[in-house]
Amino acid sequence: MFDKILIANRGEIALRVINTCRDMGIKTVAVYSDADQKAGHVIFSDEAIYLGPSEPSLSYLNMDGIIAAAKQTQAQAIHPGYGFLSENHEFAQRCRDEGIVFIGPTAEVIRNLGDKITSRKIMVAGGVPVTPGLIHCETEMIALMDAAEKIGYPVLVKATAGGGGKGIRIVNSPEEIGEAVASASREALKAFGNGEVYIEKFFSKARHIEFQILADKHGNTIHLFERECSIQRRHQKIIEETPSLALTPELRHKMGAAAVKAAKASHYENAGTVEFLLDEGNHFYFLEINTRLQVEHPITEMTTGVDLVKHQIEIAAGKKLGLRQKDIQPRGHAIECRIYAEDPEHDFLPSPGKIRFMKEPTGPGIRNDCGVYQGFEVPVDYDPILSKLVVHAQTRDQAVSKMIKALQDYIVLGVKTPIEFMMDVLNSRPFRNSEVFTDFIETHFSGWKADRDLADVAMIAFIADALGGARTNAHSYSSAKETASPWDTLGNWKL
Amino acid sequence: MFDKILIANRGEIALRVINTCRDMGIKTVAVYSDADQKAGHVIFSDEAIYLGPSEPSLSYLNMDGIIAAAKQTQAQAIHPGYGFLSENHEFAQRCRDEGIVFIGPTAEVIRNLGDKITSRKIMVAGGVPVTPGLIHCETEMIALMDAAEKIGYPVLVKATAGGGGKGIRIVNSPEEIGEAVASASREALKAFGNGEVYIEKFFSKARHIEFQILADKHGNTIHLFERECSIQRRHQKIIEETPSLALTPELRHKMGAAAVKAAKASHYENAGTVEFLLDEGNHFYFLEINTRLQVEHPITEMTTGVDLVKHQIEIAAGKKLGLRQKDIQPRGHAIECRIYAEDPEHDFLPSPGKIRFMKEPTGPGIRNDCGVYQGFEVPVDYDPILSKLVVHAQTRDQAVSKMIKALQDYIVLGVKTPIEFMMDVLNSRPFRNSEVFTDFIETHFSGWKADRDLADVAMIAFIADALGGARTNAHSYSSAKETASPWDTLGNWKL
Amino acid sequence: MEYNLIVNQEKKSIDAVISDQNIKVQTKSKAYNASFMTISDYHILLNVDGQNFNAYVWNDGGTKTVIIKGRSYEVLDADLVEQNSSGEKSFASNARVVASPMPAVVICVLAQVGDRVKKGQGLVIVSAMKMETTLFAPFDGTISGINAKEGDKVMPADILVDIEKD
Amino acid sequence: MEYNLIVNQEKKSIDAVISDQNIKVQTKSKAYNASFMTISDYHILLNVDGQNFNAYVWNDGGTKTVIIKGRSYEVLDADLVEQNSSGEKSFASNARVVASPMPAVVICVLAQVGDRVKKGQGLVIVSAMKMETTLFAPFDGTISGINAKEGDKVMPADILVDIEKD
Repeated sequence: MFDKILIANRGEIALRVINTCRDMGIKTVAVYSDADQKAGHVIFSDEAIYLGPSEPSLSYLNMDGIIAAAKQTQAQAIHPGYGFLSENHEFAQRCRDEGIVFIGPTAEVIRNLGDKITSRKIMVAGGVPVTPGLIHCETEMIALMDAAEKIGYPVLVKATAGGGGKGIRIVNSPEEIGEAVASASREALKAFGNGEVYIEKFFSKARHIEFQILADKHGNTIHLFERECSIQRRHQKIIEETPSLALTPELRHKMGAAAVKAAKASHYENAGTVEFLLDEGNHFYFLEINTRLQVEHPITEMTTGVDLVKHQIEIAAGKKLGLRQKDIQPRGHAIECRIYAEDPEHDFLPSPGKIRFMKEPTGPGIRNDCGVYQGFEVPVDYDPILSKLVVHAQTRDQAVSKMIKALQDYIVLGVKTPIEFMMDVLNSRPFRNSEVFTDFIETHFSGWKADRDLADVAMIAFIADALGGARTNAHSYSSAKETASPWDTLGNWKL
Repeated sequence: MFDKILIANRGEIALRVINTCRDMGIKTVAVYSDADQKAGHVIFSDEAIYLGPSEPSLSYLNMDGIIAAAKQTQAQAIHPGYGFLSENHEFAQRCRDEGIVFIGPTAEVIRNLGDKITSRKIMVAGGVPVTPGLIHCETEMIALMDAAEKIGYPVLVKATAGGGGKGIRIVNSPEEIGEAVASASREALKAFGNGEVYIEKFFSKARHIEFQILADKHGNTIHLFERECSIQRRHQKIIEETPSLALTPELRHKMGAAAVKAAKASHYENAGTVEFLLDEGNHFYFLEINTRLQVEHPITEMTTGVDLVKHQIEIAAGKKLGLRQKDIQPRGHAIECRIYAEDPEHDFLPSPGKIRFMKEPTGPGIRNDCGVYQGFEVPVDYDPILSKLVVHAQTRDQAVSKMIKALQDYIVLGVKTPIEFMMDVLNSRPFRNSEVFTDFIETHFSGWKADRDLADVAMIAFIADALGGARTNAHSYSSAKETASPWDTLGNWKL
Repeated sequence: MEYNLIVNQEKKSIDAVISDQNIKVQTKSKAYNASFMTISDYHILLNVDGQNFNAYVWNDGGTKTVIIKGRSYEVLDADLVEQNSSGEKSFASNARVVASPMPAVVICVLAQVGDRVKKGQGLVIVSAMKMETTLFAPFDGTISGINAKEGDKVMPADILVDIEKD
Repeated sequence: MEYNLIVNQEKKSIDAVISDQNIKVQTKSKAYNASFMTISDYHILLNVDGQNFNAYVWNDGGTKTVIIKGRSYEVLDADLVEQNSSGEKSFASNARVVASPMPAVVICVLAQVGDRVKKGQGLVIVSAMKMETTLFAPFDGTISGINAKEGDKVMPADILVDIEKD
């Protein structure tokens, strides 16, 4: 087993990995950028190595710097988390060349599956159904428009290297295709270093169902059941749950078998996720395999009792998977809400800034994988995820109630969050009835405004606060060095 | 189902019950004393009713006041928590007479089982083995000494109404018996309103194993497996775990069946715990049935996935138990550490005072049922429990590692805690080997001093803190009204 | 004492009689009897007609964000706002300019001074936290000034484009 | 700069050279290169020879409680202690009296002024947090004063019984 692991990531997922490493007695090395000097993953690692400026390309995407940090600290393995270099096959190869274990699949597997076109080809050959669309990249606008016409609008323009909601655009008519391609391509180029795009059918009334898989180096592959991830904004999941109410035991069995088949067809190893679209006729289509730990992995951990990060590390170290398919017996219902620094009343625009006060929800069946803390400055440079709030209960109804309670108890002052929005989604009749499709937010919560019925109590609080005297000036004790602006440490801002 | 429940308790257990009530959509009423005006259970209930002065007899043991509070707020049921009135049959009867549901067994069952003598008689008649000793109370010193001689020293002097480590004394020789009886009797009188005592055999090398039971009003009784509670100080459990490594599947089955038999013999209903002593020869003896929720109930919840408080409430409302014996399939290993305000380097003396800083451990598999918060004054008047820290993992080794990590991350400044002590216990060879008996602390940790090997780093922290400037004077921003002494609000202190 | 407050952009007048930790409040339609306790720097426990409410309050330069039961309210003193805004540009003037809704980096400027633009036309693309947002012209008009270029870091108060309305 | 510190009752001298956020420390046997960052009012992140240590510090009137990796250290400045204690009663005088080890309530006083008592004899029973503790005579002697009666609330500094040592 490894003595020391470097985590090539930041925020909540870096802390998530640190957590399991500490459980396993493995030392941890964090890496960080200028914006993250006081980030949680820096504070709670055993060692922290500075990478460079805040721009991802100079820090968390900086392969040379990360490899050098691993060598300097004698870390034997690198956990990439999600995003950044997690699905970068060159980085996986580079690690192997340098004698460092990359905790994930091999470079070949990542390359094949990371390219949506190649993976679609593998699945077609392996007998796994894929969504209608191109199985090659296309830059010619005329060819793209032809294909779109053939598939039928609406279609999706997708970056072959995309993921996490980035590099993806819905196109409803030929007029929109040009700007969609340009913008998806630019976004993907910036985020993943590859701007190639293709198109596939867009199902406006579909569910996003994914299966967690674990595969060791010795040919053992199992699935850990599904996650329902249909609630999305800007094509990024925000609420996930397991089990999915859309699956009958038969369909679940069939999709689980297809997921294992997809993993074996691609010679998969380590933890991964097979994503399917499920249409209204209960047909499922392979979307992609995410060759990394998924943001929403905790709901699977809650229902199966399995620590996925521990198995990732053990598999990477060459251990045999100790679990057989029949050992995986999910129990109860789990839900995750992603808490971003964003403003749901204004199109989910990011809301960076200093967290003035934070109180995390606690209690039986509540888990909050959190990367920030009171006093931390949420930087403008990265994905604005603050934490993943997860609950587990015996039934779906109980889990929904528990999540609403947890959201009510989650206090964040200083940046905006979707907490109220989540409460309303969970309380809504379509969610309660599990009528969740990928267009859920647009259909039911477009132009959402919070229903704030305690304005009178808020006014009383305003007055009580004014009467509190010294207390309300609490931040005045801060040293003179500290200022109210989140920007003064960030260099050449135009102010 | 009830709309509103009054919780006749305080601290972490009151908050524990509030948590489940909120999950179930039930409103909560807290009650409180002078010392608890700012206690967590007061803050996080829907309504809070003042009972009276801090002395328990005038507040949390004040039946009239509590019944009146329930009537005033139209609470339909009362949850008694543990301690205080939870095992008081008069209170259960009083609730019934007033048309309020008491969430627990009937007054008759509580009276029978609360009296250790009566319960011993019921078990003997029901064929459940009990510890050797008297089956009647005794006040005559000569008779007590005769009985002790017959059983053989050491013996235990036990209050028939005792519990929670109170009203119990070990007696090694005839000379000690007088003071032991007086002191146990006085303590029990004060805590439970009944000073009667008897004696039974003291097993110095025994394990304390208990079984959780659930029984509805319709004759359905199940057990939820065992808890190993052998690690005790002053006859009060401080570390509990499940499963017990001492039980073979056969013995577990036998004891589970005996627990259900004991419950049925006493016409038990609601949640309860059947306590057994297990001697070195694997013989088990019935000790008592605790007719309430146990402090250590969360470890059972973690391994079985069952919310015991929810079932308590449902059973009290007359619902059928939805669970059958075969539905209870424990998974993984859970450990609880009780975090008291106490000083383990000085005989676990209580350490009341103001919590200056607190940081709770969080992360996958960690639960902290906490009754206090940063800024709260832990009162001198009550049991000094701050929280119950619970972890759950796939194996015992993993659970132990996770608990040690959680303890390291649990920061409390202002009062002393047994956190370091717990870390050393969990790290010790006998604990790792599960060589745990009720004399564990005396045998292995008598005169324990913390092993503090980072004194140099502590000195560097001292210097760094001094260099921090304004920050280290953080408490100076408090308003003039606030003072450093925990006593100034408590009235007529002799200072 | 009368308070003229603005709660989530809505003006509300209430009358409050304060004695020690007790507050009697009269709104247009309702009366409340409240008391409060300070729990920590940002946390007040309110008792309003016998019901507990935990209020978490952050005072950001006069505007208080108040979170109650998971919902947040922006509350400020209307009288103070009037004092401060007298003599300044009114909020309405914002409609004549284009500003970034968040701290961001300018990715691309799509127009230049003198251009005639139509309502809804994209003028500037900014990026924050890996998300691109296009800023559109709020009405038809002529661009009279551009104060941003690619790579600039901008704040919500910064006016990136001035438009002379038709 | 030389620091004379007391760490958990043990005197230690170290030499520290401080520049900005960096501290070079020399103890009798070891040298450390450290830097630090303030995370919050009670939380300092130390980097000591490349390793992270989270230190949680509470300054209680000069004595700092420092928690590192779950273990707590009491650290104070030895020089300050000497200044403060010169002219005062030495700590040894505590041995002549009986005090409660914790804030508590007196349950029962078992002796009276003039009694001859033996070492280990119970003198006062106090109770805190529902636990009774008996305070014993620390040596043979004669009771010269009793300053507590049943029901009194007492603090650790309070002298409950004075004993004239034989």
